Amino acid sequence: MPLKRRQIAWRAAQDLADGAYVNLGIGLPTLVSDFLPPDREIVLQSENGILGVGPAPGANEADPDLINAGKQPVTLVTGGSYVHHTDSFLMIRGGHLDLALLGAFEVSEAGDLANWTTDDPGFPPGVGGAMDLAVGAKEIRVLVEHTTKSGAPRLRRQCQYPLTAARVVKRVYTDLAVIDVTPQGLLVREIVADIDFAELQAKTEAPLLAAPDLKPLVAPAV
Amino acid sequence: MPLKRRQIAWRAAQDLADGAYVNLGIGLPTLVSDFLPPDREIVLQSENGILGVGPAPGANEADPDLINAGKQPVTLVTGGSYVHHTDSFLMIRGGHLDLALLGAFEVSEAGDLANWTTDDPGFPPGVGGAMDLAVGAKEIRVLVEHTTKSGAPRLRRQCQYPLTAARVVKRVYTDLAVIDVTPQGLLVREIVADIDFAELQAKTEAPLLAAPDLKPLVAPAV
Amino acid sequence: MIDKRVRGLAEAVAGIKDGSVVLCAGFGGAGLPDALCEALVEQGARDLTVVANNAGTGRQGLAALLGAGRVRKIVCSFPRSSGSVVFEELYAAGKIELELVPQGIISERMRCAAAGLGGFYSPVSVGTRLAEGKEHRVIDGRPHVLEAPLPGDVALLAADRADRWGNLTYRKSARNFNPTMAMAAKLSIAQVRRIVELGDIDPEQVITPGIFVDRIVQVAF
Amino acid sequence: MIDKRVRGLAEAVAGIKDGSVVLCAGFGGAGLPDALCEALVEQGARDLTVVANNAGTGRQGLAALLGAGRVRKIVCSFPRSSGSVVFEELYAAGKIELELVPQGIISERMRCAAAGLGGFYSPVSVGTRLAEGKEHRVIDGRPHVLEAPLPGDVALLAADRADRWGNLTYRKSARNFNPTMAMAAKLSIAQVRRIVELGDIDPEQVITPGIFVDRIVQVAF
Repeated sequence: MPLKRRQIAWRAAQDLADGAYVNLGIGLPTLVSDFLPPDREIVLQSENGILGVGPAPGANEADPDLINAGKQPVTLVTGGSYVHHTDSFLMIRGGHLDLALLGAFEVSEAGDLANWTTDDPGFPPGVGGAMDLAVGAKEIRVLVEHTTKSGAPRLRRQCQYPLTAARVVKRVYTDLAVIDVTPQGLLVREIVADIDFAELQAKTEAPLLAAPDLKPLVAPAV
Repeated sequence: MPLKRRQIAWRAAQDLADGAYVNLGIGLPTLVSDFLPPDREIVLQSENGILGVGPAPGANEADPDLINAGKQPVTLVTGGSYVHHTDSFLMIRGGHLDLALLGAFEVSEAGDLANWTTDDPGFPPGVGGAMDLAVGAKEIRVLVEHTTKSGAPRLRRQCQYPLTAARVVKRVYTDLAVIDVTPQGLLVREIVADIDFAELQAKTEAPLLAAPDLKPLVAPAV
Repeated sequence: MIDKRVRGLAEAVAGIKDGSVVLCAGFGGAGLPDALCEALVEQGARDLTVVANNAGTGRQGLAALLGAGRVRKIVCSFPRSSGSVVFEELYAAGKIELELVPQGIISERMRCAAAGLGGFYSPVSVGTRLAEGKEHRVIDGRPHVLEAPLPGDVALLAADRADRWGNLTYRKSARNFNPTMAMAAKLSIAQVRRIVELGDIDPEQVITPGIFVDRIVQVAF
Repeated sequence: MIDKRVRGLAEAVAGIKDGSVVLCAGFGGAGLPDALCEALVEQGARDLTVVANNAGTGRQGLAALLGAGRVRKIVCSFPRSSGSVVFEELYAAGKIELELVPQGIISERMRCAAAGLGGFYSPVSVGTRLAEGKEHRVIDGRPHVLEAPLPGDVALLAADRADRWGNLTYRKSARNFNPTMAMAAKLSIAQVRRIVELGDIDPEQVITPGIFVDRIVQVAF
């Protein structure tokens, strides 16, 4: 069974180190905040000047002055703080974040990231903080469904969509697998139980390598 | 009678506009803070992150954490605030100060300023914030004794000492005169009563022009 | 005496000229100078270039200024959001020019102008469409692009507290672009929730020192 | 659990390597990490490059580090001040290299490194001896010089309050270079007067967020 979106987020959350400073991209990555391991202190950063983003507020407790980069109401954890936008992007661009978990349209086998525009002529383009995050955090990991709704692969030899940054992605969490970007190519670390490696390759444009200790990708029903 | 140092400071203080943001250089310019016209609010900035420097503290009231750029204990006025060094120099370099009143070794007829080193081989050089201030404040005025102790002129055709910045000084207050740097040359606006224009010129290397409304330079005994 | 309080919104935006570059603060729904934007519609300045992270939502604030046809060009990181209908219509009709800039680079370019610097080299956008036409330079083995300062003629700001010297504080994530825009414009105007006595704001807690602020006006928002 | 408190000064400076670039905060007598400098003498690292506004006074703190012969080079805006006897002796004897940098440019170059940028153009020092050998460029009719980022391996800081996440506040003009140096070094170490409970520092009043701080140690100073 492919993972559901919340399960992808759960899986990515399991890899977060105690004490890590992490930015969560809009959409699927934002769900990671629901699954932070309770035995670790992980500090979430938001582009709009929050260090220490907490859970969504309770009903009627939302403060319009306290929102995350996705414009959703949030809270601040104990120990958190506020900075202005320029200092927030100093954090982002200057290598101060241990990790950014980002969404993507496509990732190439070299780790190129395309996550800002699909060139849809019906919409004006928007880049937000995607390019700053992609070159600035110490490590970039991507959360994405393995294929588009029409079945087209998102893990490509080369990205078809305009790049956000070249050679930056180190790991990809999909609904089917956990895959590392290595100098040798895409290395499958974990795969869901009910598809085999050949099926995974069929859904992936870039060639895949199997890790010697390839493991099952399992996630609880969350 | 030439003005005393405190009288030069008094004279410079009379020209400060209500609401002006002003940086006072180390030495003679620092004395200006003793003569701020009481009917005007003038905000003094210090390089080390103080906006709204107040008078020296009373005896036994000095706080070692509150010093000015000359490392002397000061106070903070009501409405003042603190910033870090980088923001302080953003203020200085970014044209946010209306005026910097600086000391000098020499000023040229073109407004070149030499105030950071005399190349004395006995001492290591120090530049501090002199170059940042000289190019950054909206206007630069200099307070200086008209000649050196040995009688050499400080207002030069060209500076003999290494420059701090070229073509920045707009007005010079000395113990003998108030002189504007104009496209036509040095224009004497005020002169002390007991010397005449020829005597002033004799103490000045650069040629002087007399303002049509040349006035006496007078200062109270302060 | 320094007193940056003005009597109302009309006085707050008085004198803003046609063709001005207007820095418009806020992110999402927080820290938006909506009242000032709407006053600027009344004031009438046109042919404006607006710098803002988002391109307005609904019909209020920046969207009202856009909808009134006063904005020739917008410099923006993320123009489209839920409710950015006014911008989307103008864009589709070719009635507004869009300069898309990464969010951190908009902010850093304004700071560069505020700091009196001539430009900076940045690794952001290298190898992407947004770096096309920019000067490139390899520094310590890493390619960079040259980014130019982005100064404003006017900044429209929203703050929480102010005193008559123009010292400002903000609440939570409503701080966002406000402090940088305040520093980067020749004329900085803040709508504020509360005006307090001089000295009521702890000197250690001033976020935008008054030197960067020219006019303050109290409004409910 | 994030806990940046260390047990004492020796642990605070443990692991600093020979040849490190050490950013040393403070201006005049305020905000000086004297205890950390003296601990670094005990620790033994040598061949250091120190970045500091002043070159130490008396025999304590930075002057002790200089006096112990551990500093190969100092990057400084104003090395000489009343009491800078140790530095002056080393300089006269040719035993220390001096790179003189305008005060605002030292600070801006460290911020440039902290912000992940490759360099910036500045009008400061143009036409002076300190611009000799620098790349020049005319921007909008005004000459500028190119300034490089100035990152540190280590920052030695002095703050007032800290919590276990490393959030810092300062007192008055003791803030000075501390926040910028905290951001510009790979390893940032703060001596602090008081360690308070997490949450005791108002989130709006944190001056240096804990992300920029690696170790804190409480000392009386």
